[in-house]
Amino acid sequence: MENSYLIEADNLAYKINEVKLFTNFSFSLKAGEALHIQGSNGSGKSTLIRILCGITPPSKGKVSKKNGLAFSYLGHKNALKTYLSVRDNISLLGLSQHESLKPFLLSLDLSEKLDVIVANLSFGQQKKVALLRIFLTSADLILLDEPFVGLDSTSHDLLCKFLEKKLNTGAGLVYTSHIPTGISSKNIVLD
Amino acid sequence: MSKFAFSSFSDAMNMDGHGIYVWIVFALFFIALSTSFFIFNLLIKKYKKRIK
Amino acid sequence: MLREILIIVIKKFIHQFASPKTYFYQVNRLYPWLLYISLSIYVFAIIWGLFFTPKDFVQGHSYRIIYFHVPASFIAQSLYAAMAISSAVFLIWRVKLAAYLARSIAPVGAMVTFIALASGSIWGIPTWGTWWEWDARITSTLILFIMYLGLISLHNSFNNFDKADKLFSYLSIIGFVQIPIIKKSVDWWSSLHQPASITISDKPSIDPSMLYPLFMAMIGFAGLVACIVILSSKVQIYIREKNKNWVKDYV
Amino acid sequence: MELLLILKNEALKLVKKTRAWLGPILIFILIMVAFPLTVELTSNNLSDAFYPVLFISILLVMMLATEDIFLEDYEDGTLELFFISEKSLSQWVFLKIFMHWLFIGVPISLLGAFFNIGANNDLASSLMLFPALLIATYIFLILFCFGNSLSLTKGSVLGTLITLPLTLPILVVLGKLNTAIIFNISYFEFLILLFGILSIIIFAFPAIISRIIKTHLE
Repeated sequence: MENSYLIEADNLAYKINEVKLFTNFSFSLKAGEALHIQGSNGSGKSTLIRILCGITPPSKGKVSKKNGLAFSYLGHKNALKTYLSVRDNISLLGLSQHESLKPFLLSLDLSEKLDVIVANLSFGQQKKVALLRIFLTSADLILLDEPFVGLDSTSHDLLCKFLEKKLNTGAGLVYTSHIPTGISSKNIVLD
Repeated sequence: MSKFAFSSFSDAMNMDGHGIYVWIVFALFFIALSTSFFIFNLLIKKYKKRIK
Repeated sequence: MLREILIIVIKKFIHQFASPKTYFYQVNRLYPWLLYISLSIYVFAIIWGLFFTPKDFVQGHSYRIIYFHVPASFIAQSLYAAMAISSAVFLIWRVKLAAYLARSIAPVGAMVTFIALASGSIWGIPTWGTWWEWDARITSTLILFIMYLGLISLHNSFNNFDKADKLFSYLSIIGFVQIPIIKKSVDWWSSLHQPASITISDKPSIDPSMLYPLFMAMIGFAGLVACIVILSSKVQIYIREKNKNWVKDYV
Repeated sequence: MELLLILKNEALKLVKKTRAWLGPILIFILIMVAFPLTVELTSNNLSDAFYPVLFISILLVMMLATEDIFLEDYEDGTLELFFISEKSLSQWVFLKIFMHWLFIGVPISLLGAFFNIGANNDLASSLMLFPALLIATYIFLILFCFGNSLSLTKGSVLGTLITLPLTLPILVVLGKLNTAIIFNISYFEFLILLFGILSIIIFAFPAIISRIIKTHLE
């Protein structure tokens, strides 16, 4: 069971209006491995992650996941309700009873901002609230699209440490990022 | 076919009063069909040139 | 298991047969014939209808507009049906050509509906005395025109063609389901609303000597509109398949 | 249970976002109050002009109510999250429309019946009108949701242009209902007809809308 792949893609291709974004893109990710997708803006990094999540069907090729694989995804959009307070957003995401909610709130210094409306938070703070969902996830595959953008150095290190810990416990990680991260991972460049 | 329905050519034009409507509709259809053909042929030329 | 095999076979057959390339070449060969034959039929029918049929007892000569209005409104509705069918084919079997056809029928359908609407209201002047009369058939033609406009503007507002095609197909199928409902409700509404005046029913109960030119006009007009649709589909193919090499070496 | 959780979340969102449901209701009240003022106070023609204005304003208010019903979730990413969690999208659409109906449709039907008493001051016709309004508001809400989901990010003008042809048969039925209520003949058949229409589209349209939203997500 250990060596089986978490997620595998064979010759994926995607084109919009007959313009090819990328072609025959294949990889397979085992437990405890990380994949760092690099590429210039508009090279289809986000689309690739959305294809891996199953949101966007690829034009060619297919994505196969281990059956029963629970995965969590964080895209460019924070999936937060900006007109609601942080507390409401947490309860909307169903995380309010999560036992390790308190420690992460403290380490991300959000604990006294629970009643602030999300719209009034800075971009970085909103990103941290969005990342709460990743910190508290029990999923064994995490897909992140530009997770480090807008994070200050402490949260950056916190996220890296967290992801490293997750990888050691046998989770998989696929992420895109311009900023170099400390996470040791296979690199794939989308030109 | 039955016989020619009008006594003279001029009678055929005004069809005792109703001719005006019939010929307006005739003109409408003629213009609509010919412009459609013209527009689509124009578009075909345009996109053909763009491919060249 | 058999069902999957069947679907795969049908899909392969459809993809092979209905690829834009084969369609394009077939249509190019067929187009001149269709154009000249239907043009001659239509012109012949109009001349026959306008000059060689007896005067109508009730409406006098203004009934001759029937040779324009009835084919137009009939073709307008059948174009919508054709569009809905090709949209369904696109949604079920993912045949790109069906989406091109559906998209190319929309503007032609709007044009045909518009001239049906105009000829219907012009015909209203001598028969009812007003150019716009809430007769059931005129109102449902107007609604059909609005639906065509809705479809075209929906498709134009998305630059990702695949998304635009899918949304276009959903709306045209829902619209198609709506047409009989709208027709019935408008008939129901207008029948009680005003005394049953001379309604231009689909199958006019007029004597056969007037019917033959009508059928010929119908066939001729259908042929002409089919030619316009072919032209419009060629435009769509040039737009959509512009970087395919078979288009390049054809041009 | 799954449904209750979604229902609770939708209710929370709606309660906190007052302009989503209070706005349409206020506009409805505005129209209903403005209507008698524009007609000089001879009460006889006030009543027979009342129903058309009532139905058109319900149409307008339902159009405004569904303006960003899906757009908000689509743009802030919650829709993607929901799509991944493999919960059935059409169930969510059904519940969302139901919540909007509770928050907007029911008060408007109440107000409509209330204003009806003001216009042609007999309680019987208002009581007859109320259930018809309940059903009509739900039908309009579903139809406009369909139109708005099609033109999700392209503004509500396109959505309205698409939905108007679909709402016309309902307006015809409501017009017939109007005469039925005034002359108190065969009112019940129209109510059943409206209910029949509702029972068909209440499940069919959410399934279609969820497929349309999937297309938008792709």
